[in-house]
This record gives sequence, C-alpha cells and structure tokens, in this order.
Amino acid sequence: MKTAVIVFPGSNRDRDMFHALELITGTRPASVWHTETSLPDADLVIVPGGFSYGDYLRSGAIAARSPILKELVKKADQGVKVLGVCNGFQILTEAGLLPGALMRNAGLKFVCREIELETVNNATSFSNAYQKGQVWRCPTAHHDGNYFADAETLKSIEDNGQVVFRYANGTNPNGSINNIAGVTNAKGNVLGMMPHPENLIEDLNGGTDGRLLFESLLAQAA
Amino acid sequence: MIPNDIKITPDLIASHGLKPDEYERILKLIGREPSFTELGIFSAMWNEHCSYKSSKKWLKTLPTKGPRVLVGPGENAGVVDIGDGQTVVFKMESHNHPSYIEPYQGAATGVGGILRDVFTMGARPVAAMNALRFGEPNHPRTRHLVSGVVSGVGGYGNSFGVPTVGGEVEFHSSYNGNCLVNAFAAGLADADKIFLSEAKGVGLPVVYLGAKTGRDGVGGATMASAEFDDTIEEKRPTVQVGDPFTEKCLLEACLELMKTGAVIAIQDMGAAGLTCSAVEMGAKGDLGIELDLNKVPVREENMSAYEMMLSESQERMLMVLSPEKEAEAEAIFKKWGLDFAIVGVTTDTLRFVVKHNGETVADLPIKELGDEAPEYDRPWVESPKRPVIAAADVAEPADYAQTLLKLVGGANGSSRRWVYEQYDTLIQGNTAAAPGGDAGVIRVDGTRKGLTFSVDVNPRYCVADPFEGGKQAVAEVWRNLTAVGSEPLAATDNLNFGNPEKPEIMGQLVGCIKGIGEACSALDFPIVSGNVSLYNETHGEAILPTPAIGGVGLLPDVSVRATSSFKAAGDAIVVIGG
Amino acid sequence: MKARVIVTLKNGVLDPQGKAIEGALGGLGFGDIASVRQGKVFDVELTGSDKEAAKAELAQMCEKLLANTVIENYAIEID
Amino acid sequence: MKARVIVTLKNGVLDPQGKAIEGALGGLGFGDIASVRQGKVFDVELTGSDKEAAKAELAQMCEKLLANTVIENYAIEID
Ligand SMILES: Nc1ncnc2c1ncn2[C@@H]1O[C@H](COP(=O)(O)OP(=O)(O)O)[C@@H](O)[C@H]1O
Repeated sequence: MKTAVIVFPGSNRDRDMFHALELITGTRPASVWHTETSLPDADLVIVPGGFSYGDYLRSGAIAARSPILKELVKKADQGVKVLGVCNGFQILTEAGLLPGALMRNAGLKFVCREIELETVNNATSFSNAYQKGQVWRCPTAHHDGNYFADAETLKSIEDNGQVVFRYANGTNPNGSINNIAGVTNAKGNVLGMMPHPENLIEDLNGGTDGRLLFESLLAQAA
Repeated sequence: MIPNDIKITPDLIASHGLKPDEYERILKLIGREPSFTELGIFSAMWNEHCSYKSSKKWLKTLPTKGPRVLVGPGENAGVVDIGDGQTVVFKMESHNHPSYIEPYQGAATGVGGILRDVFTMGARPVAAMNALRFGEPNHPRTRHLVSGVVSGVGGYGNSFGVPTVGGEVEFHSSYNGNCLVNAFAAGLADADKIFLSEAKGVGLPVVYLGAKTGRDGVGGATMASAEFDDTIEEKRPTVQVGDPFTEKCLLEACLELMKTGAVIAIQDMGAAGLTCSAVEMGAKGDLGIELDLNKVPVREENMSAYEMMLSESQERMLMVLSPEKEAEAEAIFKKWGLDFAIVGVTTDTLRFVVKHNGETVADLPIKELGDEAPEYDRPWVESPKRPVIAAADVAEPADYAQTLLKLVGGANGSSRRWVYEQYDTLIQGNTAAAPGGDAGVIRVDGTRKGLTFSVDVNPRYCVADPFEGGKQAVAEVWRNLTAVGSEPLAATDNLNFGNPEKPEIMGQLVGCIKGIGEACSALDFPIVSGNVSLYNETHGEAILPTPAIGGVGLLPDVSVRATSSFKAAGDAIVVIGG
Repeated sequence: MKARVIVTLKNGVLDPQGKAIEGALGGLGFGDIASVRQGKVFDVELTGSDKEAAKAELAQMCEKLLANTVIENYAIEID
Repeated sequence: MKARVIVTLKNGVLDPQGKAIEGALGGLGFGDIASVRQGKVFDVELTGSDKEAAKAELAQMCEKLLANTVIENYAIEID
C-alpha cells in the first residue's frame, strides 16, 4: 500500500504516523509539505495530528486553507482514501471534506487519556478488520475534540452509517454529540477521528488495538 | 524612545538591582560612568539569575564529572553518553516569579525556555517533566495558580509535541505567595553533533533567528532576583507571552540548519536575551562581538537600545554561521516562516560593542562582563536541626482505614491524574511508562534502549535538616530510577530558596548543596546541569528550601523493566532496604 | 483604516466555554446572569481607504477564514 | 438586558494568534492588511434592568474572571 502524510508547520504527530505506517505497511510513507500543489500517487493520504499553525484562530482552520488541501479535495473526489486523525480530523472538517465541526472539549481542558471505542460500522475501508460492535482501547490527546453537527446533518450521517467509531462505556472524553469519535464522508473514502490509533500499535504502547485500523486499509489495498 | 543618555542616579542603580559596591566595581572596570544601556547590560549580567553570584562558590563543590558525562554545567544543558554514539541532553529550570504573576504564560514560557535550552545543543526533545509547588489548597490564589500553571505547562508542551513523563505537585503554606514552577526537558543527539555556544573565528556573521523582539519582560531578569512586595502589580505589563507554534518551527529549522554544517556556535535567548547570549558566545570564544540593533527584527515601534538589549521575547536564537552557508541557512528559516537577520559580527577586540541609529550605545570589555561579575561568600549559619521523631513517639492511629483515607485523600497524597491528564504523555510514540509510576520511561527512537526520568525533593526534610534533605532528594530520584530497573546516569538540579542575604537561608542553601554533593558522589550520579532560583520570599517569609533533583537513567532493553502495579492476587509482598 | 470583525456562535450551537464561564460567574456570586456566549473579535488594520471595498473584502476574509460558517456568524464594523 | 464585553490584548503584548491569522490572510491573497489582533467577546444576558448597576457588575466580572488584566483590557457595552 502506498501512503503519503501531509506535514504542516506545527504538525507534531506526523512522526508517530510515519512510524506506525512504516511498521505496519513495511514502507515509509511519502512526506508532503503543505505548500506543495500536487500529491504523490498513493492509496491513502493521511493528515496527522498536531497543532498546525499553532491551532490559532480555530483548530485546523489555517491548515485547511493551505495549497495542498485543494489537491487533497481533488484526490478525495477521485476516491483516494484520506484519513485525518485529531488535528487531521479538525482540518478535514474545516476544509469541508467532512461534515460537522470540532469544538472545545466540554471540560475545557486538554485531555490525554485512554478511552474505549466501539466500531459501529465495520463496512468501511478503515474499519473492516474490526467486528461490528467491537469495543477497543485507544488513546486520546486533544483540546478541541467535541464533535458537533446540526440536527439535520446529524440525522443524515447517522442514517448513512457515516459514524464509524463511537466512544463506548461512558468514556467520551470531550462531550461529543452522540459519542461520535470518527465519521466518514458520504462516499466513505474519507475518515476523520479524534483518538490516536497510531499510538497503540506495539507492545511498547501497552497494546495493539490501533493496528486493526491500519490493517483494514491494508486489506483493502491488497 | 527612551534615550541612552539618562542620568545615572543612585535610585536608578538600585532599581537595577545593583548594590552601591557593585556599581563601584563597574566604574572601576570601565573607568567611566556607564551609559543607560550599559547599566542595563551590567544589571542583566550581574544579577543573581545570570551570574549565580550567591551560589557559585557552593555549586563548584558538586560532582559534575563521570565517564559518561560529555558536557557538564556551563552550557545550555548537560550531555551524557548513552552508548552507540548517542547522548541524552537535559536540564531543569525555574520560572517561579513569572508564573505567580501570570500563571498560564509564566509556566508556558518556562517550558518553552527549557525546551530551547535542549534543542540549542542540537538535540530533539523527547521527554519533559515539571515540578510544581503551590500554597495551601484553600488559599484564595491557589486554585487560580494551579489551574493556570497546569494548563500553561500543557498548552506549551502539547503544542510543541514533547511527551511529559513525570513530575510532582505539592501544596504547603510557605508557597502561598510564591509558587514554584520547575520545568525539565531532555533530548537526544548524536555525540558527534553537539552544538556549543563558544564563538569561533573573527569577522563572521552573528545571526538572529526566530521571533521578533518586543518589549516583553524588559527588566524581567532583574525581577527574578528581587523579593516580592506589593509593587509587583506595577510590574505586570512586562509579562512574556509564549508561542509554542513558533518554537516548534524554530526547533525544526535549527535541526535542519545544523545538518547543513552552517552552525559554528549557537545560544538561545533566555533572560535578558540579546545581552546574555551575545556576551556568552563572545566571552567563551575569546572574541569581541559587535551588534547593530537597527538590524534586529522588532515587533514594536520606537524600541530603544536599552529595551532591545533587555527584552525577554521568547522563541529567539543567536548563532554564528559560516558565511558561505548563509543563503542556505536563510532559505531554511524562510521555509519555516521565521525571522532571519544578520545583526552583528565577531571581532578580535574582546569588546562588546552595541550600535543603534549610528550611535555606539555600549562598548564594554566582553570577558569581564561575565568573569568579573561579583561572587559572594555570603555569611551563613547552620540550620538548627529539628528533632528526630521516633516511631514510638507517634500514637498509633485508632482507625487505620480512616487514617489511610485521610492520607490518600489529602492534597499531598491524592492522585495527580487531574494534572498529568492535561499533558500529552504519549506523543512521539515512544512512551513506555507515562506518569503514574516511579519513573517515566521512553524508548530511544529506533533502538531497544530506554531512558527513565524522575524528579523529586521533600522540602519538609530539607527544612528539618538541609544536609539530610539534600541527600534524601538525590537518593529518592536514584531509587525511582532503579525501581524501574534502569541504571541511573546523571542528574540536574533546580535549587529554589529564599533570600540568600539572610544567613539562615544561606545556611539552608549551603546545607542542601553539601547533602546533594555527598549523595551524588556516593552514588556516582554527577550533576550535569541546573538552575538556581533565590529570593523566593513574600513579605520576608521564605519558601521551604526546595532543591528539586531531576534524574535520568538508562535501560539496555526497554521491554525488560519493572512496573509498580501489583500483578496477581496471592503474590507475596516484600519490603527491602534499610 | 481600522475595522473590527466579531464572530459569534450560531444559535443552537453548543458553547462549552460560555457555559463554563456562566457556571464560574455563578460560583463567584454573580447571581443575575441568564446566559453567557463567547465569541471572537478581530481588530484588523487595513492599508486601503475605501470603506465599501474594505467591507466587501472583510466579508470575504470571514467567509474564507475568520469564521467557520458551519457554526459561526460574523459581523463587520468599520470606524 | 443584553450586554457585550470585549476583551483585547494590551498594546505590546505578543499576539501569536493574530500574527498567524495575518500570515494566513496574506497567503489567501488579501494584500492590504497591516495587522490583525485577536480578542474575545462575551455576550452576557442579565436578568436585572438597572443599566448602571449592570455596568458596575460587568466590570467586576471582567476584573475577576472575564479578562486577564495582566495582559488584557476590557470594554463593556450595554444595549
Ligand atoms: N506535575 C506533574 N506532571 C507530570 N506528572 C506528575 C506531576 N505530578 C505528579 N506526577 C506523576 O504522578 C505520579 C505520582 O506523583 P508523586 O505522588 O509525586 O509520586 P512519588 O511519591 O512516587 O514521587 C508520579 O508518576 C509522577 O511522575
């Protein structure tokens, strides 16, 4: 599987993502600087976590307006898979690739904590290695992860099965509506999620639950 | 604009924290009255913060060498060999006074400062810790300080992208008017790619990098060395605001630049930024430095030479670069959106010359600015030892369960999860043990090796018996490191005390340093970096003596280590030790 | 020319910060608060001098960057 | 009664957000921006009806919570 990671000034989980993808796919992803205007040929493009542009103004807002995003929108329209994690999720919503918005955590504080996720839709390229209803561990680390969408949008994403992951067993760390932790676009080729599967992939991390997400993508590409 | 020809009066001298005999020393040194800017430069170089004038004599007694120590105290951070050509670079530093005035920004810029110290040496920061002390939980200011400081530490470190793997939080009434914020950072660098601050070569460009200079914290270094009183309110607008985004860009740009071979010397701008960094680079290299302040990127209009020389604006660096790599260097900084300006040149005159608007506003002997700073052998008295309380003197609790609940429910015994959940403890993907155990553990990226981190001190022990308390702080850090199975390598210290001009406070400082020295010698645990914060007093009341010790250990195989949780019912519980 | 842009949350959009401030003010003993909503203000200095043109440009800035129109409204004031 | 409180950074205090926004607007092709400074706005609904009393109370709220007077100024407007 060919992958690429977009790097913005202020991205800081890009290194974690490079490491995870290299470990799991066996090849190092291409690194794409935010000022570039074309993306390499890849099956999966990742927008990593961090504080792009310091997350000043709104999380992800400034990054969503960088040159490379125009190209990313084009690729997404062509069906290339796009995964945004944490700040990546915020960037994809700001860019209009995903519905809704990510607001300040209900507790107003940055939260770094392991939570539980339920895979509510395992029929996506990002979740097929999980069982439907499977509950798995995943770390979170964010300040603005409180997912919000208006009633109409919410109904449509729920009805379309766009909600892929939900916080389970009362572990919602941020007040997200309907416990939403990860959503796709209508076509299902773009996923945004707040938790960090890339930080739970080897024994050192104390578990490997996050691996299945990448293995889902790998299975698709094979 | 503030002119440079302001008349130097005794009041002005005093307001710069310089004592009359110190001013006499200045007159003798330069053979004339200093200009206003020169007075500012002396005040910055000769205050406690930069000159360590009260503590130097005693700090020299600490063991700082060892087979693994590559760079000891005196540089931006200590450097310790961890095998395979790799090193760990670390230091701890206080930001106590700024955090009391503006807890969020004070703590944030404290973290920013220590991270800069580490990456200035060429190391990528891989772990952070913080040691925090606040007043009583029900003191009216405590809640505000705790919440501001913790979110400030997190706000900066999380955005910068370094995992916080340990720390401590304690409450005691002696910190009611003077909280402590000590930040630790560690980074990794190859042994043959360590960068130092010593300038080399005459006629080379002195380059300014990073954020623009504003009036932030003008006089801040002076403030850090002055006791608090009610006039503190007036000093408020000098607060520095941190910009972790710029710092992250500065990190990436510096590391990228260092790879090109362009960097001859580098020094971060901390307290009294431009002054201390330029003087240090020149003095260490036996060179003069000439600065042209009109080239300094500024954020505000009409900044005077005095203000530029004393500004504490954050996220700035000074470098000496190879001239032939200048264009390459500039391109890297432009890529990261940072300011890049050639602001001066190295000379062979051994003078520190500062020009502004065509006028020479300072012309001082560069080595003497540092070397001739006053050094005091302050009078001290041995602290009266508090009586030892024998176990038999303490009544047995009537109800053990109640007592236990009281202990774990108290401010100093309860879980610190509320604090460390606000810190990103996992970023970089190498965290093997996050806060909550004896020591934080990270994997050395790309290897099987692990590094372990702990920070500790018990100020109650230090006040009861400074010597024993100092020893104990080192021993506890050592134990934390060995408890996870690592070999302790070296330590850093952050000595927080009251006013050293009082013999009893000086006695605490001396006692603690002696204790630390003795323990470090006995354990082959050298101190490779550190920081001293004195004058931690409010209305004449000093804080408890608080010499925080930060230690680093090495695990040959990070997967082989001990953790503190009980593993199974029925296992035997063993107590070992004396 | 000086302009001020005020960006506020749309009605119906949850405002965790406003809610928390409401609670905190209550806790400080301010009793007569019905609600608090938090927004942003941008003080923008423009080099041009044509007010109408500036207004149009500021509206563009809001649409493109300053406001997230999924959840926010904006208002523009020019001195 | 509706009131609006506007909190802005004092002169000279670094505004990393404003600076980043300035840069981003430039990148989007807005050429004539001299500077951007970001602040906060609080829309407060009060239950009382005495404007003077409200003003005094809002000033108290600013001093105690809404503004960080170390680095920020505040202004109060009542409808
Ligand atoms: N400010 C802090 N930042 C990060 N971790 C902290 C902080 N304060 C305490 N901790 C962590 O919480 C745990 C308990 O702290 P403490 O009670 O001081 O431990 P100990 O008594 O073992 O020294 C430790 O793992 C420590 O690293």
